[in-house]
Amino acid sequence: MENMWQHEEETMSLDELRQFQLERLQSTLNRVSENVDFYKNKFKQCNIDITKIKSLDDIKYLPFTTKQDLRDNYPYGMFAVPLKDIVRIHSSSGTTGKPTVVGYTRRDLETWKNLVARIMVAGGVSANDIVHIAFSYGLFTGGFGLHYGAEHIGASVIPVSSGNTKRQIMIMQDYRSSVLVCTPSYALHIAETMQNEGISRNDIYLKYALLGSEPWGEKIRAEIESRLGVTATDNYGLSEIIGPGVSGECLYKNGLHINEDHFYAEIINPDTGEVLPEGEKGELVLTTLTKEAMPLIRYRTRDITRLFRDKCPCGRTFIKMEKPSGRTDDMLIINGVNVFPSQVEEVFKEFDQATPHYMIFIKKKGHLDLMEIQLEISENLFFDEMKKQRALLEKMNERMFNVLGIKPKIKFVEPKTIERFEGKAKRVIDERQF
Amino acid sequence: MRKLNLSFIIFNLITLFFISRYIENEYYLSLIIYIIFNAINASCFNILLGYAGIISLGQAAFFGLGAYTSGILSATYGINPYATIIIGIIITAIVAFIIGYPSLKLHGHYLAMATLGFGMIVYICFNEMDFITAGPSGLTGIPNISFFGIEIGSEYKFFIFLSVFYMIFITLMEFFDKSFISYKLRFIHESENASSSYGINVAKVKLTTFVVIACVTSINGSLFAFYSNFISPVSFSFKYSIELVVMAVFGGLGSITGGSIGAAILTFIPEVFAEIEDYEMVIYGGILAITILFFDGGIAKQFKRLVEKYVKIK
Amino acid sequence: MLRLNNVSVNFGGVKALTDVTFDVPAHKITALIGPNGAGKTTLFNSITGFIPHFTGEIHFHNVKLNGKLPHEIFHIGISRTFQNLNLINELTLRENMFLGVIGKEKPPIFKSFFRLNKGYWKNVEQRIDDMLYLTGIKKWENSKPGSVPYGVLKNLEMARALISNPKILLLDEPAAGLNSKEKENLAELIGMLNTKGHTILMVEHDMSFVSTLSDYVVCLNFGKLIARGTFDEIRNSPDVIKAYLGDEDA
Amino acid sequence: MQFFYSGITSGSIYALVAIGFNIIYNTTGIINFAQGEFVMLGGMFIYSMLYMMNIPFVLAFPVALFGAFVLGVIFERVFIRYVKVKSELNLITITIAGSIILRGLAMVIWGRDTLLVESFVPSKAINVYKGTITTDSLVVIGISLVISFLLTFFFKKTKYGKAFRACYEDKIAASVCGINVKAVVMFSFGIAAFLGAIAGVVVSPITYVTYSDGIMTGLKGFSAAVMGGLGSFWGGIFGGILLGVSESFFASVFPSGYKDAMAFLIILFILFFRPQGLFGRKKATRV
Amino acid sequence: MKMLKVKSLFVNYGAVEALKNISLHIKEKEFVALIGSNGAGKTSLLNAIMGIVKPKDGEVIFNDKNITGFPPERKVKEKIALVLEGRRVFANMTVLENIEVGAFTSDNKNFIKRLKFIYDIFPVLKERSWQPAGMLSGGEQQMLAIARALISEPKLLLMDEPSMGLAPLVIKDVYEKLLILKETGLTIFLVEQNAAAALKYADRGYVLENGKIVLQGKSKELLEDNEIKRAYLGKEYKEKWER
Repeated sequence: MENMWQHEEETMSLDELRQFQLERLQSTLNRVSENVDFYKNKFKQCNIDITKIKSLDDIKYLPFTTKQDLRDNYPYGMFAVPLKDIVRIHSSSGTTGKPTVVGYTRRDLETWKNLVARIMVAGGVSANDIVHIAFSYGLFTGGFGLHYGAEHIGASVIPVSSGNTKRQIMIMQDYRSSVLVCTPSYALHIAETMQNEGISRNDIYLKYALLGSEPWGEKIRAEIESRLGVTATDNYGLSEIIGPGVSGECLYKNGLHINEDHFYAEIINPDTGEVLPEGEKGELVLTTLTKEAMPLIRYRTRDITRLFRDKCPCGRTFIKMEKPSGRTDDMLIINGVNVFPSQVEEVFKEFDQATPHYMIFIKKKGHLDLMEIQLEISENLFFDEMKKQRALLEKMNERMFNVLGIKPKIKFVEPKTIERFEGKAKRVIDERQF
Repeated sequence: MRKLNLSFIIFNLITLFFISRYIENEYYLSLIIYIIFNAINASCFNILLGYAGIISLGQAAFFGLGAYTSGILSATYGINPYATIIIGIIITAIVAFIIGYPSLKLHGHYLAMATLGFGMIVYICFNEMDFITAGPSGLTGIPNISFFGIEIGSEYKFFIFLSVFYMIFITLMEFFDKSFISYKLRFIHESENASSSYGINVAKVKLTTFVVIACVTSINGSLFAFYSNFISPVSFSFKYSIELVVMAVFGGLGSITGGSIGAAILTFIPEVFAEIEDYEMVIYGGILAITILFFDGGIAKQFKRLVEKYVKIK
Repeated sequence: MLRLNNVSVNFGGVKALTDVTFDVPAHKITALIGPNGAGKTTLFNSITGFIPHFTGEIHFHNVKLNGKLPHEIFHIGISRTFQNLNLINELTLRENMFLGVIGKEKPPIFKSFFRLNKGYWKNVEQRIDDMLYLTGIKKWENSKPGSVPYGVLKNLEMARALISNPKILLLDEPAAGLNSKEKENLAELIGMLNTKGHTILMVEHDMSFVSTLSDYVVCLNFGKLIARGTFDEIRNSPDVIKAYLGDEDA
Repeated sequence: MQFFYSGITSGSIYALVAIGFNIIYNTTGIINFAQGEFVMLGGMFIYSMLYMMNIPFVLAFPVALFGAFVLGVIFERVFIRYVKVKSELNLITITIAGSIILRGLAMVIWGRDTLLVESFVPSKAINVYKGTITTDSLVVIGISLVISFLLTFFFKKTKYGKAFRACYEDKIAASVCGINVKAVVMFSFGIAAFLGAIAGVVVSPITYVTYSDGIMTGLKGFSAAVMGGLGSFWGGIFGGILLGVSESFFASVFPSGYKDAMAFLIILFILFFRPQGLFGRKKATRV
Repeated sequence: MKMLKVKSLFVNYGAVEALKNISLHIKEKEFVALIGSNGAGKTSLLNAIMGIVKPKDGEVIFNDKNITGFPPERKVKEKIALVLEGRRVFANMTVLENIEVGAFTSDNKNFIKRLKFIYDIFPVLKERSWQPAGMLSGGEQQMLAIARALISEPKLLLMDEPSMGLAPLVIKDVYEKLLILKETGLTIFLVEQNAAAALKYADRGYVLENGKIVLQGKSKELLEDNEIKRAYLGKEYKEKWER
C-alpha cells in the first residue's frame, strides 16, 4: 500500500465521499448565506433557496463565483468570519486590477497544512526528507503553503525562497536537499544554471521535485527529471481556493488527485456554464467544502482540464484532473479563431528538436492578426543545414494548422535567446490594439 | 363588527311561511314542531360545545327542568303559564349556577362525565319524586298556553306560536354569532390561557354562557310542556342529551345553522321511515361516527365547501 | 417599571426559580435568555399570573402583582404572547384582531349585541386598520390563519397584543419557527415599537435576534439569575458562556 | 351487614368495569363511553349461547369473552384509530357514537325485553356473619378476585404486561423500547371489552340482561374509576367496592329508586373536590 | 463502512420548519456529537431518525437500508436505540422492570448475559434493581435510560442531551460510561447543548444552528472554533473589520 498522509480520507469509498461532500456543501452554503453578504444577496437575486440543494447534482443550480466577484468585494467582502478570527492573509499580485485577498482561520491553516502534506506525501516526500522550497515567500500562497505542509510531515524545510539561482544550487549541494519545490520553469532554469556551472545531477541529492503553479507538459517533466535526476510531480492549487493543496499527482504521474473531501470539482462548458459529464474537457469549477474564512461557491478557475476517475494503483480514490491544458482567459482569438497557447505547446511536444522555450507574439498587419511563434531549437539543429530546418518548419506549420486551424508564423531562434522565468512564465505577448 | 348574514333567517322565515300556508296535516305539523324544539335545543348545545368548547351532556335536564316546573306549577297549582316559564328560568338558572360553578373548572372527559351525571340525577329525580312529578307514568293535565287571550290549542296555532319564538331565537343567534361575544367564546375555546391573558375573565364568561343557555333551554322546555300537555321523564333522559349531541355535531359545530339543520334531518328521517325505527339508534350512532371520522365540521361545512367550490368553478 | 424582587417558584420540591431579582426598564427592550429548563417560561408565567404561588414580590409601577389573576394583570397593562399562536382558524386575520380589543375594553354587551353603538365599533375598526398597517399585514386581513405564512401570523399576534395598548409587552419566543427573512421583518417591527416608546420583555433563543434588538439582557440558568447587562457584556460573561457551551472540566 | 355483602357483589362488577376504563385511559387518555356496552354484550353473548345455541357454559363462557375481546379490538380499529383530529371532544364523541351503535345493534338483535339467565351454579343462600350471601354473588366475587389476580400477574410478571405498563407511563419511551404502541392501544380496547364481558356474564344471573343496561353500568364503573383515581389499577378495585357498598348502604336508608342517583352524586362530588381520586396524588406540573 | 446516513432531512411542525436540509453520517464504532443551543432542532433530528416524527423530506439510511419511514419499534429491531431527552424512565416500575421492557424485542436467551454486562458497567443499577425508577437520582436515571436502551443490543445508540439537568461531576461520569461502551464496539451518536462536554469525548462533531448544520469536523478542531460560540450566542460583530 502506498504511503499516504491521511489514509482513511484519501481512500474513502465513493459513496462515503459523496456523503461527506453533501454534508459539507450544505453546511458551507448555510454559512455563506448567513455570513457573506455577497452570497446572501446573490442567492436572493438568483432566487435560490439553498435548502433546495438536496443532492450534489443540485449544485448546478447555484450561481458561479468569478475572480471579478472577488475583486468587487475587495478586500474582506468575501470573508465569512470577522477579521479577529483570521490568522493569515494572502493575496494575489493584482497586475490586472485590484488584487484578490484570501484569509485563513486557524482551522483553515490546519486543513491547508494537511492537504499540502497529502500531496507532498503522494509526490514521494517523507519525514526523512530535506525540502528545498524555492517558491517565493510572501503574499503568494506557494511558499508558505508548501512550507507548513512539509513541516507537518516532519520533513526538514529549507525556506530558500526564489532568486539567486547559484546560491540555491550551492544550498542544494551543501544542505543535501532531497526535495525541490518550485515552478517547473524555475526547475528548468536551475538545471540550465547547473549545466552552465558544470554541476552534474550527481553532485546534488535531489530525489523528488514538486512543481506547480503554472501549466507544464510531459516534455518539460522529462527534461527536468533527466537533468535533475528527480521524480517530478505536478501539483495544482490557486490562492483563491486555498493555495497549493487542491490537487497533486501521485508517483504514478497520471493525473492530479483532487482533494475531493475538501473541494468539489466540476467541469463546465466555459461559454454556456453548463456542467459537462465526467471525462469531457472544459473549465474547472471548484467549491470549497470546509473553508471557514473564505468559502467559495462554484469558483471558476478558468483552467481548462478534464476530470476522470480511474482505479489509481496508488490506492487513492479521489477523482483526478489532467494537467490543466490552458486557461479560458489565456485564450487568444486570432482572426476569429480561438487559440490556446497550450495548443502550441502540444504541437511542439511532438517534435524532438523543439525545446520547451517559445514565445508567442501577436501583431496587427493591416486588418489581419498575425501570430508569430519564436521557438528555441536545439543547438545542433540551429547550426544545421537550412534544408533540414526548412523541412522541420514545414512539418510544424502543417501540424499547427491541423491543431489550431490557423497558420502561425514560426521562427527558429538561437538557444538561450528567449527569456527565462523564475515565477510564472509569460509566453504570450499580444501587441494588438483593441 | 361583522355584517349580519340574514340569509339563513330569511330561509327559515320562507320555509315556515310555506309550511303555514300549505301544510294542514296535523301529523306533519307536529313533526315540524318537534323539529323546532330540537333545533332550539341542539343550537343551544351547539353554542356551548361549538363556540365555547363546553361539552354539556346534561342539556336534557335543563329542558326537563323547564318542562316540569311549568307542568307542575300550571297543572297542579294552576299558576299562569307565563309565570311558570319565568319561575322555570329562575330555578334553572339557580341549578345551572350550582352545577356550572364547580364543573366548568373541569375540562373534556371530566366535564362530560360531570354534566352527564348531573343529567342522570335530574332524570332519576323526575322518575322517583312521584309525589310531585307523577313518576315514570308522566304528568298529565298541563293546560295550553294562551297568547293575548287566544288559547294556543291546535297544532296549527302552536306551530305559529312556536315559529315566532324560533324566529326570535334564530335572529338572536345570528346577532350572537356576529357579535364580539361569539369571538370571546371562540377565543376561550381556542385557549383559556391566552384569552385570560388578553383580559377575559374566563370562569365568569363560561359560567354566564352556561347559565344563559340553560335558561333558554328551560324556556323551550316550558313551551314543550304546554304543547304536549303531558310530560314524562323519558323525554328528558340521557338518550335525549345524546340525540342533541348527534344533531349538533352532524349539523355542524360552531355555526348557527348546524343545530337547525341537524335537528331537521335527524328528527325527520326516523319519523318518516317508520320501518327503520328499530335501527334508529344504530343510525344515530353511525351518523355521528361518520361525521367525526370523515366530515370534520358537520354537513353545514360540507355544504358550504361544496357551494364555494361550485362558485369558484363558475 | 417592572420589578422582580427575590422571586422563587417551587414545583413539588423542585426549585424552578430561585431568588430572581431584576428590573425591566421603561422604553427599553429587555431579553431573557438561558438554556433549556432555565426557568424563563416559569418566570413569564409568574409575572402574568399563571403561577400564583411564587414567593418574593413582583411590582409593576408600584402595583404588587402577587396573587393577581391573569386577566387582572392584563388590565394593569401587561400584555403577553404565547409560544403557540392561539388564533381562531375560522375567523379572518382581521376578525382575530378583535380578540385583542374585547378583553381590554369590555364593550357594552347589550348595545353591541344589537348593534346600537356603531360609532364605537367604527373606532375599533379604525384602530385595527392602523395596527394592521403598522405591522405590515394589511394585505392579508381577509385571509384565514391557515392560508398565510407563519411569519404573518406572528406579526398578527404582535398586532393583537399591541392593540390593547399595553404598558409592557411580554413576548414568549417571538422568533421561534420563523425563517431568516421573517425574523428580519419581525426584528424591524419590534425595533420600531421600541422607538415608539414601548417597553418589551422577551424570552428568545435566537441570539442574533437578541443581539440586534435588546438593550438589556438577563440570563437565567437553573432558575437563578446568572448575568445581566448589555448583550456584549452578557455574551462575554464567563458564566453565560459556561451555561450555554458547558464546562470543559466536566 | 347485609348491605355490605350485596355491596361487595355489585362493587366487584364495578371494579371490573373500572379496570376496563383504566386500561383504555392509561394507553389512550380516552374515557371510553362504550365501556358499559361491553358489559351488556357479555351478558347478551352468554344468553345467546346458552339458550339460543345451547352451548354448555364451560365453552360458552370463554367464547363470549373472546367474542367481546375481538369486538373491542374492532371497536378501536373502526372508531378510534381513524379519528383525524384527535381532540378530546372528538374522542368523547366518537366513543359515544360507538356506544349508541352497539346499544342499537343489541336492541335490534336481542330486542327490548329483559332476558333471563339462570344461575351457573345451584342457587343457594348461604348464611354468613349477620346476613346471607347467594352462591351467585359468590361466583361474582370469586371470579372478580381471580381476574384481579390474573391481571396483576399479567401486569407484574409477563413481558407483555410490562409492555402495557410501559405504555401507560410513557408512550414514546415505550415505542423506543421496541413496543408497538398502536398494537397496545388496540389490545387495551380488547382487554377492556374482555373485562367488561366477564362482568356482564357473571352478573347476568343476578340482574338479567337488557340492551340498555350498558349506560348505567358504564357510568358506575366510571365513577368507581374516578373514585379510585383514574388510571390506577388497585384504585379501580377499591373504588368499585367502595361505590358498591356505599350504594347499597344508601339504598338501605333512602328509597331504593335513588340508589343510582347516589352514584352520580358521588361522581359529582369527587369531580368537583378531588378530581385526582380519593387515593390519587395531584400530579406535579412539569415546568 | 458507514452505519447511519442522513440525507437532506427536513422536519416540519405545522408551518414551522424545525430542520432544514440536514445531512450527516456516523461510521461504525464512531462517537459523534451534534451540538447546538436550545431550539436549534436537536431533539427533532433524533426523533426523525428514530421515527417518532415523520420527516417531510429526506432519507435515513442505516447499514445501506432505507429506514426513513419506519416507526420507532421497527428501528429498535434494526438495532438502533434511543435514549430520550430527560431520560423518561418508567418511574413507577422498578429498575429491573425498566430494563426488561427495554428487552422487549430481543431474545430471552441472551437476557441474563446482557444484564450482567450492563450491571458490570453500571453497578449502581444492580444495587437498586428493586427500587422504583422514580426514586433514582438524575444521574442514576440517566444510567438506567442508557441501560434500557442497551439491553436490546443496539448497534447504534442515539442519545438526547445526556447532560441535561445533571451536575458537572455526574456529567463526567455519564460520558465516561459512554467511552467504555464505545470501547466495546458501540457506535454512539448524541445531541447535546453542552458543547464542551460532548466535544471533549466525541470523535467528531456537527454544529446545528436554527435547524441547519453550519459546521462539522473533528471534535478537537471544533472545540477551538469561534464559530461554535457564535452558533450559540450569536454574532459578536457587526462589521468584518471588528477585532
